[in-house]
Amino acid sequence: MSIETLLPWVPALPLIGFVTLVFFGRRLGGRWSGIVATVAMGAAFAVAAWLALGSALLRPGWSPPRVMGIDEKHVVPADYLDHPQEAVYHSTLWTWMTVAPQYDLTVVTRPVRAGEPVPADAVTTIRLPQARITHDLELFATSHRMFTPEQAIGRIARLDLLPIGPDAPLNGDRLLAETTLLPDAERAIPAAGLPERPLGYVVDVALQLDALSLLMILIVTGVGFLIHLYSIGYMAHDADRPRYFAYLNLFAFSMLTLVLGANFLVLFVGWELVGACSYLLIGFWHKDPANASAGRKAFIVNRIGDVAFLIAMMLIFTTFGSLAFADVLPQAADPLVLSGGVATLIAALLLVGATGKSAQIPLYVWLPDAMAGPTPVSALIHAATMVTAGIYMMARAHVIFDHAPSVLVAVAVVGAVTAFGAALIALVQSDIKRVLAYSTVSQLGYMFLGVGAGAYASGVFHLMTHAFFKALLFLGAGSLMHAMEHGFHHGKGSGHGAASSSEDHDDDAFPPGPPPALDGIPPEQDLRHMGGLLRKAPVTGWTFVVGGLALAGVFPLAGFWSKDEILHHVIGRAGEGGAIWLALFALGLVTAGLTAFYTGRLLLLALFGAPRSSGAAHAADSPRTMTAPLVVLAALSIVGGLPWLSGPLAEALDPVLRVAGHVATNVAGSAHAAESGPSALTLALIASAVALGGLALAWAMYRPGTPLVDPARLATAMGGAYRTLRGKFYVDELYAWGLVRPFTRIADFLWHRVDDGVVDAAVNAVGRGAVALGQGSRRWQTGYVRTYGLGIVIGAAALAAWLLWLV
Amino acid sequence: MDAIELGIVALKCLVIVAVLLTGFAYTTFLERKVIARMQQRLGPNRAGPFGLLQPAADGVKLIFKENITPVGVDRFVYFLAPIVSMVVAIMAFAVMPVADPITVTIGGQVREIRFQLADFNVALLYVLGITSLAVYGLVLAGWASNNKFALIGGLRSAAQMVSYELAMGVALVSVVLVVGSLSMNDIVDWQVAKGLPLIVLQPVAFGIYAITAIAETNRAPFDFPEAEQELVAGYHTEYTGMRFALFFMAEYINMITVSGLAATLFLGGHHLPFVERFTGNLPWFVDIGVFLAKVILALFLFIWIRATIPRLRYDRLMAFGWKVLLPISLANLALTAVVIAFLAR
Amino acid sequence: MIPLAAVLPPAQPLMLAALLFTIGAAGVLLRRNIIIVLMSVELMLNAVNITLVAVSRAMLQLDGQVFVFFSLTIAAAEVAVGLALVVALHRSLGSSDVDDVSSLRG
Amino acid sequence: MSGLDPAFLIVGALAIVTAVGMILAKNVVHSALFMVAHFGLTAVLYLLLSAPFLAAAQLIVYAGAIMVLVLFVVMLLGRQEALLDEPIVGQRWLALAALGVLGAALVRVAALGVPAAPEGGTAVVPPAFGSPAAMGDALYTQWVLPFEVVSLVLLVAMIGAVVIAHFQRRPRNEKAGNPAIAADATEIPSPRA
Repeated sequence: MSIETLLPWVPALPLIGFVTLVFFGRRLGGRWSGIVATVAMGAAFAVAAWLALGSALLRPGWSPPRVMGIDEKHVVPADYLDHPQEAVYHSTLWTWMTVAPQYDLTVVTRPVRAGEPVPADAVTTIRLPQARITHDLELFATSHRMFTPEQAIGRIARLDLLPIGPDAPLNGDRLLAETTLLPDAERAIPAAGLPERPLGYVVDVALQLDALSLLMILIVTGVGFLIHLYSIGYMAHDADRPRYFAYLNLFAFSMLTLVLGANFLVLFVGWELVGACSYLLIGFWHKDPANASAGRKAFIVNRIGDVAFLIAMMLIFTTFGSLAFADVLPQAADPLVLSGGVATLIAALLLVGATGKSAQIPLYVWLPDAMAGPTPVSALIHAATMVTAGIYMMARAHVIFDHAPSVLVAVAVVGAVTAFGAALIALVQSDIKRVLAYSTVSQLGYMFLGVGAGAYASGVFHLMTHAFFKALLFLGAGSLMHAMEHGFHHGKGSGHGAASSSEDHDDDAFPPGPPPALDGIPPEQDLRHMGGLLRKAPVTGWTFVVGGLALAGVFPLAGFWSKDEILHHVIGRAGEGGAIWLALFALGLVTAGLTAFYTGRLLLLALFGAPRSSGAAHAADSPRTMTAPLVVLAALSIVGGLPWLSGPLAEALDPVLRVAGHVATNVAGSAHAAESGPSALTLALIASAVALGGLALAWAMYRPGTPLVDPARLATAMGGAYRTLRGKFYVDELYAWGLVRPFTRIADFLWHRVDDGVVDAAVNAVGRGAVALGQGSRRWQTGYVRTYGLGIVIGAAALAAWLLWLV
Repeated sequence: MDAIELGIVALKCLVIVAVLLTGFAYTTFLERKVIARMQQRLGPNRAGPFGLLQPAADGVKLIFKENITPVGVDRFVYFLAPIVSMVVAIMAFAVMPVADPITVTIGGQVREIRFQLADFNVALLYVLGITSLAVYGLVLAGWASNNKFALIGGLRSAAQMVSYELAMGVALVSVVLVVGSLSMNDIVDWQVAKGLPLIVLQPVAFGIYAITAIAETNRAPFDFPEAEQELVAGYHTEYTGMRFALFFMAEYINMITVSGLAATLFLGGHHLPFVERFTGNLPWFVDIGVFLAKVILALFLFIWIRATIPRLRYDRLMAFGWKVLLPISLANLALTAVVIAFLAR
Repeated sequence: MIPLAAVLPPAQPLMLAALLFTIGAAGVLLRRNIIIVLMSVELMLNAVNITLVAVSRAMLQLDGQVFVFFSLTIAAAEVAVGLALVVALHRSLGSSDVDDVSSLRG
Repeated sequence: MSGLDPAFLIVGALAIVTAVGMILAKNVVHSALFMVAHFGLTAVLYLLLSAPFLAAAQLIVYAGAIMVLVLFVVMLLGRQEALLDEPIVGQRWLALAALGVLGAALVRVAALGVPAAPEGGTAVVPPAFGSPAAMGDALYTQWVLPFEVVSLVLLVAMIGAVVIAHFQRRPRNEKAGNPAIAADATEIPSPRA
């Protein structure tokens, strides 16, 4: 099977799982639902892996044949010609919509002398929307003189403009008139390649596989498969498992659609679908209103970003006349097509969209609340995959960003500030999932920083490693919570076995059952109730440690490499001369330290020391379906960042993410960074030192036994700062006061005054008017024939009188 | 149309009315005499020689008899009905030619005087139309009397006339088909020209006409409107004196009219078609005599039938009209049409 | 023939017909007895017939008279059906007032 | 040509009088009688307007058949009360006003007359104009199809009348298509209240 035919199966398999569960979930029961969903995901992963091997997209130094492009006649702009062609597989499922009518245009494809008959084999027919043809002809007419014929070949092809000789048979008079615009027309320019497919005005449901999307589907299907597997154990006691797994499969389908979409619209469909799935899964336990409202919050905040994304799409369409990546991105590389202002606007709007989905300032507030969902969901959606959609999208559309350096800076700033702020908040949270959530926000900020620095590959690299270790951490946290719950259950139960009773000497140290929730945090996920879990749940514990260290950026774990690379690029930009990059680098470095610190705090509080509740005291390791994914992910977190993996990866991504030469002055490539910044080794040492320093500080404060620095005293000493962090900078409250409350007021006003008072009143008035009209005119419908006859006579009399005397 | 012409027309009208009234009177006399003879009686023989003044005596009696107007009648209609009957009966006679026209010189002007009030090219239709109006007199009389017997009598007679009118009309159309004209003069002339009366060519039509004519005039055996045993005196139960006399007159004048029509249409009118082949055209007074003879012959037939045939049952009468006479007349018409079309080729 | 026929200007019969038509319409609109309404309709029809005959003569075209012939026939048919309806209505409603036939209920 | 022809004047005036009498008569039978008179006068009008065949047809069809039928039905239905009150508000006055305007307009239009014969020969009407022969010629040649259609319409109307008036709840004997038979089976009306 060819890659193109295989490609649709990647999203299709989870979709099949979803449909199956929707229709047969109840009958299958929870256990089989989980198995079906997991098998679907596993199959999808297998297909993805097969694609990875079969397509050889990731093979370094491999130059794919051109035939795999849009088609063999496709010619990329001159700038791209000196580089190996990027490898893209296209799979068009069906044409979604046709925006404009199209015309068959007969063109001459090779030079013909004026006056000579055009040979049949030199004529071909292509189909184009008329509006586009005229548009392009004008463009050509204005730009033609600017290029030598040799240059024009590329331009013509790119603009889909057709060299039309005077003898070329044409369909339609209008076109003939347009061709007169062409100077020198008899010098028919050889058409090296003309796209037969009408560009832009047809939106296809098409999938596109290149290195970037291949990487993404591997992450999504791979991590997704592990999390599905994990969910079988984690959700074992939930009655609603069919629904859960159906949602999970739907999410996988949506995310795969997002990353595989060959145009912005398909991407956007996936983008919306993952948002919807996120909403469904956050509110999975919707019987608790808090969960439901968390889901709503995520949805609404995401929606703000989506609107910006939508506007950006419209701008893209009006600018490029297409939404397909294959059309837009090559055009976007041309400064003639994409002027700075438009590029900035589009990029800025895309940035807003990305901040929504990827939980960046100012739209990050939904992510911590999203932890209301089941923990595997947090791992899959809110750590590993969905939240990275913003980074993916920016990497995908990087050509546009390349033209908007100011926006790139904004991306970097947003990323760095988010990373720093979120890390600060993570320092003081007691809820294990919240710590991880803010950590996710922070790490996503890192990725933004990388993207903002123009190091798209680094951002994507960090995306990958982060997916590994953050999924691991979330799953580990879930496993710990599972263990804690087991412990609470154990402590509460009075009739447990004598063997375990004799083992647990400190049985009486804690009251049985879960302690009351502090600050509204469920006790099983409250760090203050944990402690010493490494001993009770060793597999979970040790994998958690691996994940934590990877997050902290400890050599040689995955996090170290990717984070280091981002910092490397940032300082590289700083080397070009820009104080702001230096500041961003510093911020990144500090954030790295903070990350190490809160990670250490997390590990120490949860895993080490003495148990601080009956749950922790009686915790037990999770079943194998849950621990097995942990082990796999731990392994990935260890090896995922190693240079022998990251190097080829960057190389494979290069055709996709390479910055065009003529804008390279705006955006630093990795080569520049290596030259101007501190050496990689120096940087690695600095980063390692910072990470270790953070860990050491954590050790000092939260080590088992008496801390060197008492966190409580420190908190008291810091006072306001502590409370501010504890209150998450009061951003939620600020939003509630500054945005939500006015908004509710406006909504209230619109509801009570405008809707009830004006709209409803108008509608009611129309209704009443109709009734009154009916009541009034009812009188005329007497049923008396004579009255009708009278009507006729009056009409006839009026007509006769009018004709006779009034005209 | 000058004064003299008007005067002539007025005179004609007067003559027609006078003749018809006299004719009515002596028709009654004739009937009484004939029936009496048929019943082995003498009939009226006191007033005048052979009782010839009997009709005058009857007339005087009727005129001076008290007119009783019952309570509860619709007076307007009650008074109108006999007049309608009478007027309609007389009106039909307007198109009847009784002799060949003559030319006289009055005041230096040569004028043609026709023995006929008016000659339409639609004369036959006119006659049919007028006779169809005869229904009104009966119906209105029956209704206005506010008497159930009268009403049923009136309705019966009306239904009867309507039913038989149809067969009659179709039968007459056969004649028209043969002649090719609706004008009375044309029909008479045609018979003279061909030398044979239409009764020879259209015996079926004549038979139907004869039967329907009896029915139209409500004579026995179709005299249901005045079937004494069932309906007392039918529509004129409540009429007395002169008003009754008007109905009586109307009936007999109708008889004269249909007889005249029969004479004109079927018997050669005021001519003797076969005889005139040899004698040539007869003078006008002979014409009148010929016409009168034919009418009296027809009237005798009426009386004869009355004296001979018993009354039919009402439903049999209607069935006879619709199921026998009408189909026969239609068949006759069709046959005539086919023959004429065939001959015309 | 009747010599009057040759000298009658067409406007007079037309005006007469117009008046008769209006009278007929008045009967339709003002009277409530179904039969009288029916007769008024006939009156209107008749007025139109007069118009047709008058115009036919004025234009010396027989078509108008032919048309009147047809309209006579149709009038006969109409009256037959109309009276049948009157009888049926009178049986079901016990009245011959048009205003009693003002409801669409079967 | 000018001035009103006396015969037409008399007949027309009588026609109007009878028409008005028809719509004003309280008794339906009186109305019908007025109507009969009106139709008779119309026949005379036709004669005056060179349509002798139509005059006869008018007499036979309207006076001889239609009005007899109407009278039958009137008598069949029995007592007809004059309905003097006007249940529909404003009907009377609105109708009179509208009729006034309509009548005035129609008379105004009629007063314009019609254009004379295309050949210009207005004075002489050929004697055969409107005669049965001429009518027959027209009916059976030029108008033969409408003629047949009309005869079909009559047939349909006849059947329709029978079907409509022939209620099941009446005894078998009654056939409304033939009012004469029906008349016998009904209650006896009276002319007076």
